[in-house]
Amino acid sequence: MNSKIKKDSKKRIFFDNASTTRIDDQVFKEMESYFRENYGNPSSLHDFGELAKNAVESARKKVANLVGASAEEIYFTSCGTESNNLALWGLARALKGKGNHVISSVIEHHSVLNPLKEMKKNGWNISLVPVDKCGLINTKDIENEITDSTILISIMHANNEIGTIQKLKEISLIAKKNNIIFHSDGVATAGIIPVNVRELGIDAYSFSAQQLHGPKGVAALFIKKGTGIRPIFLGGTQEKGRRAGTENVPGIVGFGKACELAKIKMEDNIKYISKLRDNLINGIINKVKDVKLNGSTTDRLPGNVHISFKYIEGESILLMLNMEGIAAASGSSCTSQALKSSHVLNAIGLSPTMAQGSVLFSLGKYNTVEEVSRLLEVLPPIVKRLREMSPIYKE
Amino acid sequence: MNSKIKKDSKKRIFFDNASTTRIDDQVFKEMESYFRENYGNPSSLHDFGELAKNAVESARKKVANLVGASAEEIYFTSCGTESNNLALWGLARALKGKGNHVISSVIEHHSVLNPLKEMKKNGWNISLVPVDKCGLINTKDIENEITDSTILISIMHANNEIGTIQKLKEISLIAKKNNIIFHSDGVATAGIIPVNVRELGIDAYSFSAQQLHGPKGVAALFIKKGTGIRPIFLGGTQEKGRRAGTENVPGIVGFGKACELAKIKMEDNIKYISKLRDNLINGIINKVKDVKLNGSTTDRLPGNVHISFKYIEGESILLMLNMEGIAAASGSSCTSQALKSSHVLNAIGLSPTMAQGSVLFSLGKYNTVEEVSRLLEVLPPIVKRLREMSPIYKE
Amino acid sequence: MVAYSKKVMEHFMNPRNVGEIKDADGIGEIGNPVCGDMMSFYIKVKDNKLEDIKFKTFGCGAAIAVSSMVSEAAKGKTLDEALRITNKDIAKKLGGLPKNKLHCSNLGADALHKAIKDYLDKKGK
Amino acid sequence: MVAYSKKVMEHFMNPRNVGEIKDADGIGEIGNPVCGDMMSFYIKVKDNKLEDIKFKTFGCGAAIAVSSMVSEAAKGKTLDEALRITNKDIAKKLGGLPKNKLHCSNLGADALHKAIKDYLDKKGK
Ligand SMILES: Cc1ncc(COP(=O)(O)O)c(C=O)c1O
Ligand SMILES: Cc1ncc(COP(=O)(O)O)c(C=O)c1O
Repeated sequence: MNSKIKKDSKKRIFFDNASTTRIDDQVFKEMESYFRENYGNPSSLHDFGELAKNAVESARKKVANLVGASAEEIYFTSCGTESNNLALWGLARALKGKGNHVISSVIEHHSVLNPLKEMKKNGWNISLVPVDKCGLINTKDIENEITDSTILISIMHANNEIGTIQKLKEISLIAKKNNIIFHSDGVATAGIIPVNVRELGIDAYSFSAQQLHGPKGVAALFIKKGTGIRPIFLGGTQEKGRRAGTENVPGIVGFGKACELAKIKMEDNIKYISKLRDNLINGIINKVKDVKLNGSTTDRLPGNVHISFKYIEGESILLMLNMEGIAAASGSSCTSQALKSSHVLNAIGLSPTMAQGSVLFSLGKYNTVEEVSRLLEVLPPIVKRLREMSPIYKE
Repeated sequence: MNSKIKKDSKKRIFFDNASTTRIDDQVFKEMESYFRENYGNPSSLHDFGELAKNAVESARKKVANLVGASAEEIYFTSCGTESNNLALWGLARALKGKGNHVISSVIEHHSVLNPLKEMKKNGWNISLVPVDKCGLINTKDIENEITDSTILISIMHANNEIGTIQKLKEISLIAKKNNIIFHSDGVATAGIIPVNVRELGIDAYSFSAQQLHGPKGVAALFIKKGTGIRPIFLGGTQEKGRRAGTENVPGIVGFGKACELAKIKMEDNIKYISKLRDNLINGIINKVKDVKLNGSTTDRLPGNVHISFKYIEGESILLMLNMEGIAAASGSSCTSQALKSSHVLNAIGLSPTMAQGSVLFSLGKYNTVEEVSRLLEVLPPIVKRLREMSPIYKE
Repeated sequence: MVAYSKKVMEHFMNPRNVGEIKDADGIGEIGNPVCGDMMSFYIKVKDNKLEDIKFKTFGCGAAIAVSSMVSEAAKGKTLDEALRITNKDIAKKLGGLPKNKLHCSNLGADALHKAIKDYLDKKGK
Repeated sequence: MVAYSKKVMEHFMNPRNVGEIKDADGIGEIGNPVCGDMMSFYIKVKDNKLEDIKFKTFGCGAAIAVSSMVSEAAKGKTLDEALRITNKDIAKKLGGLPKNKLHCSNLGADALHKAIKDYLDKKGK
């Protein structure tokens, strides 16, 4: 093992862009002055405050523009989890008079599933539709769950693990026809593939800066004009009373810049990253036996390479890759705090062994052909070593 | 009016440290690499993740150290408002089986008062104790409100407007004697004056980075070990499940550094800032007739100068000061989004005219003797001009 | 930060016609410090025209700018013309006012009209 | 990030005694891939001592390091001594294990003991 590579941070390879992304230098540059000089509170009645306020409002336009919304429909939050919690609790409570039934899916992020679980304890009726082997929802399943008391549908745009992109437009038509509010968790999607909330017919959309080469600690919830929502945090009048608390001004400025860059470069990035992805997928399939690509071959995020390696376990693969300076993720139970394998992998019907042997390589705009080549060099011997150690391996 | 001063950002004078503070250069420097190179997600199983995780845990120690807590008792949030909302909702719901009565005060920040209002609508019983003319709570009033169903007392440490510091130790003794959980909003206090949650006998304490020369977008809630609390955000297992969502790593790192610096320099800063404060108070009283210092002369934050100028209104004072490049705040109704004058000023029995004429100059470690002199030069003519315009002014 | 127009700031920093008229023909007072703003308008009338206007105002930037603009807009006008000046005119002339400050423009026009009515009442006697 | 000790990482990267023993005197298998980890221990016994030990493991870093450490700790020991090796011993020898990985050390000791019992059973027949 080449420990030099591990030590040299410049040479470390980040194939874990689904967990977070490296900030774009231009984004950081844009933020800097709002830390150091223009540090005012946007609510304040002086130049420091005005500068901060203007910066927030200018960022709001850029963030809105990324998803085809108007600025007044964007509410800043602190993370994707907050956006999802605000959407679910906020919309459901605002709609309480109309009914108590919410439809979502089995492959949502925990920041959707866990609030729904809690809502269930509080008397809400929750239906989770299944997915097929590729992770795709059959929109008929949603239609079948609708009752008179259905007030909210929440379906994620693209799955953060297996990268499957749902058919939101079809779902929104169903929602509209039945007069149901439609929220989508776009944390894994916004900034990666084109999103237009108007064309998609969405009422609320969560997305986060750190997933699109922006800073951590800031995210947004799009709420369509005229849609009622109850706040979670109460306090000051920030964000029109829907999200109290002093604004994270530099974070918001960075989010704005990151959205602007993501929008401008979207097509180029998709082309570039998809090509890397396909090279990596093909390379692994050619070089390693007994592997399986999880997710969809057609409706797939550009950077998503989710592979199961038969006979071996994900955490040990990650550790060995890490010794080579390569960062990736896994849906193995051993890598989770709760020691449960990924609910997404269970939902697509992956066998427990294959779920244990899953690795997610998530690619981004900063990855290179050389990095993919290096992974393809390093990965086969690691798999070989671990398989030789495995009691269930049969050549 | 000298518009050169306004334009030159270096020469602008910031006397609004109660609204937010300028980041310390050392804090910014510490954060930088966690934006640009060590951008990993602390939950990830590789070096990027490990670096981020270690940074968060090292910051947690520093943050804990500022308030005399242990690291495992610190939970990171996104702002003071979130810490207060989490404390109130979280503690109250955890204690629901024991009773439904909460005691707080009339001068709390809106991020305490507004959640309490909402709790009232949801069946909780809320008592707000009054304050005296200096903004001080009579602890007897708290004692008198206690019933068998009292589960929680929430009293702010120092008031962000008039700077009055409450006698937390006395209150905590009462709480303890009656087996009641005691939360304090320390957003205006932590990093400014010494705080030791053990000595003070506090169970939960909110404080925020942006108030102590740290970054915006990060705050903390101290929760004493063994104290039950229900989370607001549900999702991942971050912060031991008490606050889901990917950690704002650079923000947390900056918060840690800011706490460390605040702790080291506390005594010096207090001495330095109190002297500036006293110079400013005496200067104003000497140079301007018909003014009143609000708050307490003894139990007062080192940087707080809260003055009412008779016959004139706060917003116009702020605007004229701003034209001179000086930033301050006011409790005037005209400066508030809701067009209500400060509830704190009403609570200390200030007449409506005097509340309208209030200005808060809040001083910090970056202010200088020269800046105070400049304010004392500029302020009297502004007051004179506005008084000459005022229909209620009598010489 | 209150987003005042340049025009508002210009009138706020250099208000026209500040002062009192000792032997005013009409005086209009409106508002009080409790609700935030207070304005007093003093007028001199000659040949049915507003020969002179002065004001004193306790209040925010908008209140002072509105007072100034009202005095400027009304000076030299006939009483009828002056009575037809609306809060909307004033807000418009000032390049707009922030939403939560629109009430200030009401006060300004009302105070002027009160002063004119005071004059007409006195004359009527 | 799982915080493994240096010792764990060293055993994980360079595990001792990996493999099978074709004509093993005893075999112990424990766990299954469904619950995350699976270990197979093979032993050769001579003069009541563990002359040789080999293992194969499917599992996380801790599971592999534990297997390696168990094999190293038991090799050359008498059966009685080997039966007295506990999961705590192994975790300790490894410089500790993260809390949520402690179950791996149980598996390691159990698999070894199972192999010894397999040998004793066979011998007893
Ligand atoms: C005493 C006090 N508590 C709570 C808060 C809320 O903090 P934030 O606006 O950062 O959420 C503030 C804000 O200034 C404050 O002064
Ligand atoms: C699809 C999806 N939704 C929500 C979240 C939650 O975001 P955060 O952890 O930033 O709060 C994530 C996090 O990765 C995600 O991938």
